[in-house]
Amino acid sequence: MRSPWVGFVIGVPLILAIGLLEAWRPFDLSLSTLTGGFLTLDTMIRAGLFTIVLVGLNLLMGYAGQISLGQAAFYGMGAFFSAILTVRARALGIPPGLAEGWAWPWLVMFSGAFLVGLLAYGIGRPILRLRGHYLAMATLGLGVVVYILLRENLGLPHLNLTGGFDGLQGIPRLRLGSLTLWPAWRYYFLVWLFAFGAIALGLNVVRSRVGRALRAIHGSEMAAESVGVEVPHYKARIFALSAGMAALAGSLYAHFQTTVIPATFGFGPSLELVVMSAVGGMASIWGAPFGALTVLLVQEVLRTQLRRLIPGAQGELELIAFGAILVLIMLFMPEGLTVWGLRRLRGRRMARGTIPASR
Amino acid sequence: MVRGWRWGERAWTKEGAWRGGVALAALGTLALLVLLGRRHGFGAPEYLQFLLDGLRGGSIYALVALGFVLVYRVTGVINFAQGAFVMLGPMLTASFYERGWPPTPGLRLALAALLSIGIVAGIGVAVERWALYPARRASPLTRIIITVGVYLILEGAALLLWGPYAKVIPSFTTLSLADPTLRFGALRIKAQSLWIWGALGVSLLALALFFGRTTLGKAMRACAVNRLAAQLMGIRVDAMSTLAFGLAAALGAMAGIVLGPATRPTYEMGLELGLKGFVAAIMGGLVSFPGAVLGGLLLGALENLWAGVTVAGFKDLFAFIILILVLLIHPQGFAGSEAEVERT
Amino acid sequence: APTPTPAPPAATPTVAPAAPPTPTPAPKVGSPYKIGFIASITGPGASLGIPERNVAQMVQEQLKAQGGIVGPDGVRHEVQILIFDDESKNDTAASVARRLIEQEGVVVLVAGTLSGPSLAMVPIATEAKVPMISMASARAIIEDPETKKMREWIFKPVPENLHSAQMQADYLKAVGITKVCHLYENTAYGQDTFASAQAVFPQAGIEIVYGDAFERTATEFPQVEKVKASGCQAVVIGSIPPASALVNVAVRDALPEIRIVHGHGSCSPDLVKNAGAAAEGTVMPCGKILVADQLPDTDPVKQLNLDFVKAYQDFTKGEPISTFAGHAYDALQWAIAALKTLPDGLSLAEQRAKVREALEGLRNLPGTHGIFNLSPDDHLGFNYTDFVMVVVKDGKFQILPRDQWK
Amino acid sequence: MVRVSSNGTGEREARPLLEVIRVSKAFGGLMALMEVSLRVWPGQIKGLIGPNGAGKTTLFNLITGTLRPTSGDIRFQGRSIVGLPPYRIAALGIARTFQNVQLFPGMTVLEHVLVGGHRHGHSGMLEAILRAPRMRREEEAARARAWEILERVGLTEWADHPAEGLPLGLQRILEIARALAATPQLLLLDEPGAGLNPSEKARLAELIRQLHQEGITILLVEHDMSLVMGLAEEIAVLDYGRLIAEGPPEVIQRDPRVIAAYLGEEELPHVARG
Amino acid sequence: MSLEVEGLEVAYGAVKVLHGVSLRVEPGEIVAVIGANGAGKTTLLRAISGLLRPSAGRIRLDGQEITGWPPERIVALGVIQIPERRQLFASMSVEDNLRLGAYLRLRRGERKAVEADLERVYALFPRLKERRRQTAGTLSGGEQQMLAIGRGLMACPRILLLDEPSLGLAPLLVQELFRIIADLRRQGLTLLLVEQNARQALRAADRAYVMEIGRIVREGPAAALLEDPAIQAAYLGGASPTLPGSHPSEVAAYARPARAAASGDASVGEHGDGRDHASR
Ligand SMILES: Nc1ncnc2c1ncn2[C@@H]1O[C@H](COP(=O)(O)OP(=O)(O)OP(=O)(O)O)[C@@H](O)[C@H]1O
Ligand SMILES: Nc1ncnc2c1ncn2[C@@H]1O[C@H](COP(=O)(O)OP(=O)(O)OP(=O)(O)O)[C@@H](O)[C@H]1O
Ligand SMILES: [Mg+2]
Ligand SMILES: [Mg+2]
Repeated sequence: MRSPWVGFVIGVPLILAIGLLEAWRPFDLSLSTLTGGFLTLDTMIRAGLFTIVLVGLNLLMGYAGQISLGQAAFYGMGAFFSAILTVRARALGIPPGLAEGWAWPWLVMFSGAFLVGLLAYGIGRPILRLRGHYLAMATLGLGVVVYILLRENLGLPHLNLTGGFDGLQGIPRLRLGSLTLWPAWRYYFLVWLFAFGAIALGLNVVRSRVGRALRAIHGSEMAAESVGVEVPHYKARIFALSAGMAALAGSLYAHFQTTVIPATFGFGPSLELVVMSAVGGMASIWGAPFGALTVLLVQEVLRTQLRRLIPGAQGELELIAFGAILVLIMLFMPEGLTVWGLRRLRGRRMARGTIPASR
Repeated sequence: MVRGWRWGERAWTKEGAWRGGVALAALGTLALLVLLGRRHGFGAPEYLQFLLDGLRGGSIYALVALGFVLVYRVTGVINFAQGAFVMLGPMLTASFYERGWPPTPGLRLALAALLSIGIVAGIGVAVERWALYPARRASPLTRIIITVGVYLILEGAALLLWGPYAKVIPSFTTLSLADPTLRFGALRIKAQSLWIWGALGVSLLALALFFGRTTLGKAMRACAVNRLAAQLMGIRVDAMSTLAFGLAAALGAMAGIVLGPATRPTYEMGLELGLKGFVAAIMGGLVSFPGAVLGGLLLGALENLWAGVTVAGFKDLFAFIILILVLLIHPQGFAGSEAEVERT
Repeated sequence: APTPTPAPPAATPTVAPAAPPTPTPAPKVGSPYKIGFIASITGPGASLGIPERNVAQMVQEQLKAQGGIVGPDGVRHEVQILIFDDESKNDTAASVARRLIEQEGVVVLVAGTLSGPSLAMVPIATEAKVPMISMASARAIIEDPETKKMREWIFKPVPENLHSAQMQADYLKAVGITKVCHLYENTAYGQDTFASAQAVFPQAGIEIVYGDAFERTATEFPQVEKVKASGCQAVVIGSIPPASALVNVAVRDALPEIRIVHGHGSCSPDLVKNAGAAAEGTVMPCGKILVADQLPDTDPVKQLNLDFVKAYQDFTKGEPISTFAGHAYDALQWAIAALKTLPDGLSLAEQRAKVREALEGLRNLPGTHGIFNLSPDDHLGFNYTDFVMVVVKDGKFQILPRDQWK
Repeated sequence: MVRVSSNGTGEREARPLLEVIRVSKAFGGLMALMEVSLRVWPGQIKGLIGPNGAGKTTLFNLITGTLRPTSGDIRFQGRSIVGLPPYRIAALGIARTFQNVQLFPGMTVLEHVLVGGHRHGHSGMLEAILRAPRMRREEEAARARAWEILERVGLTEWADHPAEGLPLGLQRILEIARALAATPQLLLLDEPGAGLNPSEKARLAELIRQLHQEGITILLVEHDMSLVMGLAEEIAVLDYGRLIAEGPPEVIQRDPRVIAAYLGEEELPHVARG
Repeated sequence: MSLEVEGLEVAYGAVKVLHGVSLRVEPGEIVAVIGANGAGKTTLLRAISGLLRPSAGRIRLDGQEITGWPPERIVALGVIQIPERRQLFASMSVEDNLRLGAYLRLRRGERKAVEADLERVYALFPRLKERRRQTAGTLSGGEQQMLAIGRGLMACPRILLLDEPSLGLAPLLVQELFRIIADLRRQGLTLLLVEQNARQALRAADRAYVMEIGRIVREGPAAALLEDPAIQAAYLGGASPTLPGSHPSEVAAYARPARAAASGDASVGEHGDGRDHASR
């Protein structure tokens, strides 16, 4: 990858164009009419949110080689942190002057990301001593634990902070001064601003001393340590970074959806994140947006188009078809879309991105 | 010797203290369990009852875990589709049974079960041939994601075929919906539990003997440990992997079928059971059959104890905290003696 | 009050599928109306969502057979029901709802099998000013839990646990029970049954001496020991089959004599199918649809229910009827009733606003679960006495009239 | 009672760079090392030989912190390093190569060397994220150094090549390059000559000699006698976890115990000291 | 048993590594293949064992063509390879490793004979007997090499392909190894020996081939090659500045063409999947 920044040259204008189209709707055209109903702005916003999570996840899994099956938990922590501190601000005794100002949700969002990162660092130190499947299992457990805590009101039913199964509703839209970041196209710009920020950040990390150290850890912890790479620190730090990014995306999600419900952050969603990451290409930062978009798009297309092919087809067949497409993608592009695509583009086989089993 | 001792001390302050602390936490939790139970005035009979019930639930986790271990040992893949095999077994059995032929219920149930196990084994073989064999060169994670896709396909197919409603399998003992309860003083044991324990015992014994004692079993293990070397020994690696999937699928179906009368199978039962089975397998070190069984039983028993003495809503929370503790004390699972070793 | 349908009593406006197309002389044809229908066809909500989906398909066929609906100005409109699956996921629900509102231009949403996805769609419908009729039961769907005000755009024809708890309380009081245990499944539904019982029972002098949850997928029920230890006289179960059946069996097993009361979630033949003999003698408040054939002929919803059940079973080739099918049917009937009040030529936004108004104005509308009376302060309009208490006898549900409670 | 022979090397003024003091290591019931004491002096090339399974690699693992001794002490520059994590020990200036080559799959040759120089960088996560000027400066310097090292070991042409595609011999050279990038004071080489043909071994010997001249202290495990005997100033012999002999090559070669346990009666290679 | 390779071409992905290699091994003969790092020796052995599928050329065993056969069939004929880098079953015990070496024999029911051979291997390498229950992956490097050799012997080969068997062995054991090789040959075994320790290999062998960049460049009686000054200079340690391999950068340059893009499929052969029998 000579210059991964090429992606921005193509990506940024494209995203801008879509946003402007939605903002102005010239001749009543919209993204969805132009794409024959395949792609909606809603999907684009979700893709942006997932991109932020996936950049972190790719750094953690694709580069540092530490598998996380509980990433949705951090996403959920961010979302609930924002939700609780905005919806329940009064009950928590935050002065209304502060809580009702436009800056408050932003403050909550950033401090949430920071705190979640900090927490992840603390959890990461012991947990990241585990390797391979054991680590996967521990992170899965972590995810389930967080999900249950959210669902069960953090074990403090009388406070009813998280709203239990039903979650919290009525999260305010974000504002910048007097400008409300809504309708959707405004929020879309915000989300993709963050998404590109995350990508840039990810690319910076990857192409740095830190990024190299991470890949070395992936390849051989023993060899990495033997030249002075502080393996535990790096593992915990990248875990914290990815958790912080997930939390940030979670906050953005909360203000987008305006309701948060624990079920959105359980094991299934964590697994779905890993699937997106693998589909996009774990060992590449640009795999993040591609993975998110592809998976969301496949689902959307199935949802809207399958019934045209097979009359009366609904949920059940969508599930089967999605499973089949997932299997096919992994069979034909085992290293994910990005790596596969780059190979095609360059017309020759390039170095394998994935790391073969060490035996 | 002073130096040696000094070092020993340092070892204690680091690794030892860590492990000791974690072990202490585990003991504390156990004490807490007993303490909380006292609040309800529970005595030995209640605890015993929790334990017995828990061992039944745990046996199911253990049976599912055996399927995970089987596939992992031979192919190095964590097979998320295992849950689907567990679901398909009882769903198929119930629908064959509903057909009403042959009229003798006992024979009908046995035939239905056998047929279902056979079909599911066939599905397992097909899955390996069509979805995993072509990806044999891909990274383990890629293959794991393929099994996730397979799970979705199988679940979707079950939903399409049978709808969302629960099925019913009659108790093996009475061949009716009512499963007799054996009473020993205040203790109650469901007759179906005996079937479940029997199935678990037989499977464990068969697998442990097969993999521990027979050449073929060792050869199957060798495939996952070093594929290239296995080929050089003349082992038909691909056939072994197919065989493993077939066996694991049959095992999963069998687990689901003996569980059937104790629960009400639905198309989505695979997810939860798969997850718990996976946890049990990991607790046991992922390559050890006895370990997986121990993991399953422990998980089931503790989980049930916890649910018995405290708020049940936190049951899974407890299960997963136990899991994380086990992993932290014993990073390779508590039976992971045969775990992968790497050396300079 | 704009009573929706003209002539023959409102009871059977759109049911009879075989009814010949109305012989109105060549009415004008207006633009089609779209109803967005979102149910949990896959995922944990599937056992509720699939019957709902079936109803939507059935109603769509009926509407087609009738050639759509006729507005107050005599203009005929085709009605399209766009059916989508939310996979029992909140995000999918929200995304599909947005798509239906923005891309498909639906006039009204009939959306949400489970409370989670319903709640996720609430802000979207509200912001877009689209009336939405949910098929889930949580109070929070129509009422803002913070302000206790009705949500302007959201409706639901689904009785709440509060209602069934009132019925249960009546029953328990009548049979002289003062101490109960409450076991509920650990889902939004189950937790709500418990919260409702906690709110209602004490007022009737009934104490909940022990209450705890169990997992929907559990096979062992250690809670039973605590039931035994607590000394309660009856066990109230807040769950849905098959889980409710399994708990029923476990309780019966440990306590052969104790009285078992289910919530309305168990009102399905699945309870009997899954619990077998253990279900005998259990009682529960149910919607009338379950026992329509036993209702007295004077009951205003009897005929509607009988017709619906027959149509449903014809359509699905014999699927057992479930209360969830009834909810979907009611929700769609509300939507259709409201659509029928629209004059031709309105903009989409006007249509949506008008439908909302019409929904708030629905009075004395018979539905599968009773007679609904909506108002700006009540977007459900259900009276708990429209529930009937039923008892399982010889594997069948039987109405248990108040005078036979003992 | 530290028993370190300094036969033929005369009195030493400086303190030893590395001091292994009565170190034992048990694997379960098996004693892989028993009360082994060893000193490596600054600027020395010290050979460590012994039959297979004698405990040479184990000793390396103990020194670098990959394993912890069961008892005994290990001092580097007078300071005990037992119990330190491997990366801390590496930071003190001990680098190593591995008997079974340990590469980072998917990374190029140049990147391997850059990772080797990791400890000379100081920019952290935040600077990486922000691409701070300091990081960029560091990066440039690191690259320059890496190229220098590649040049020295003759791997420049392979710089952009994935390391796992290299033949075994070059992989071993690459491991040395990676270790060099950490600018160690003490370099532990575990059978660097294995899998090299004789002419490649000659080049290896040349490289090791150069490093020695630059003042790097080297502890060398090797089964190729012509290589060790030609390079080492002093040789220690392990057998079954015990130190059985220590001294200059000429002495070791004639030591009957060493011959019986290790060398055999094969004609001894001609030793050319350079 | 005789082995005949004719015009063999093998590629990793798009990169050809063997360019028409031909060689013969007569029954009861020891043939050595020597050559610089990366010449393609390992690739050749892998192709013979069926681990890699050649793109052209033939392999014949006792006149029977086996090109393109799956490895298990080739192994069943008695063609046993002791692979480079040992390739042990790292997480299994020493004894299990040895028994797996005799997998096909055990499947055939030769239990008694296998037990006897096990004892024979233990007699050859007493160290292995000491460590019979130890996990193979925790053995020392040399012990692992002994195990790899022992495992190969357990298969009761008819033709043995050895890929750098002396790697990591102590001098005493290297002598022992070559004694064993001579013994085996005396028992009528056919051997194809790839070695970096060219001097020893040439001494043990009857004939030898010299490989460079995927081609056979010399062949002849081993004794003659041993005396050849050019060979001596290049492969036996008498470094001379005019020959390839004498200076770091030259060796690199020398090996380069074969590899310039070879990395494409670097992981393929490593894991034994280079071959493609996806014919079903
Ligand atoms: N983790 C372990 N468990 C059990 N035994 C071990 C372990 N690691 C090493 N050993 C044993 O300790 C002994 C010393 O091994 P070591 O690797 O240090 O030998 P070595 O001198 O490097 O031999 P070689 O020259 O063959 O590489 C060996 O017999 C080995 O089998
Ligand atoms: N798995 C692989 N993928 C791609 N190229 C490979 C692979 N294995 C080997 N090569 C390349 O093929 C060529 C021949 O390699 P081979 O291993 O056969 O050489 P060799 O003669 O055995 O060398 P050595 O003496 O180092 O063992 C080399 O250029 C090597 O880089
Ligand atoms: Mg060693
Ligand atoms: Mg080789």
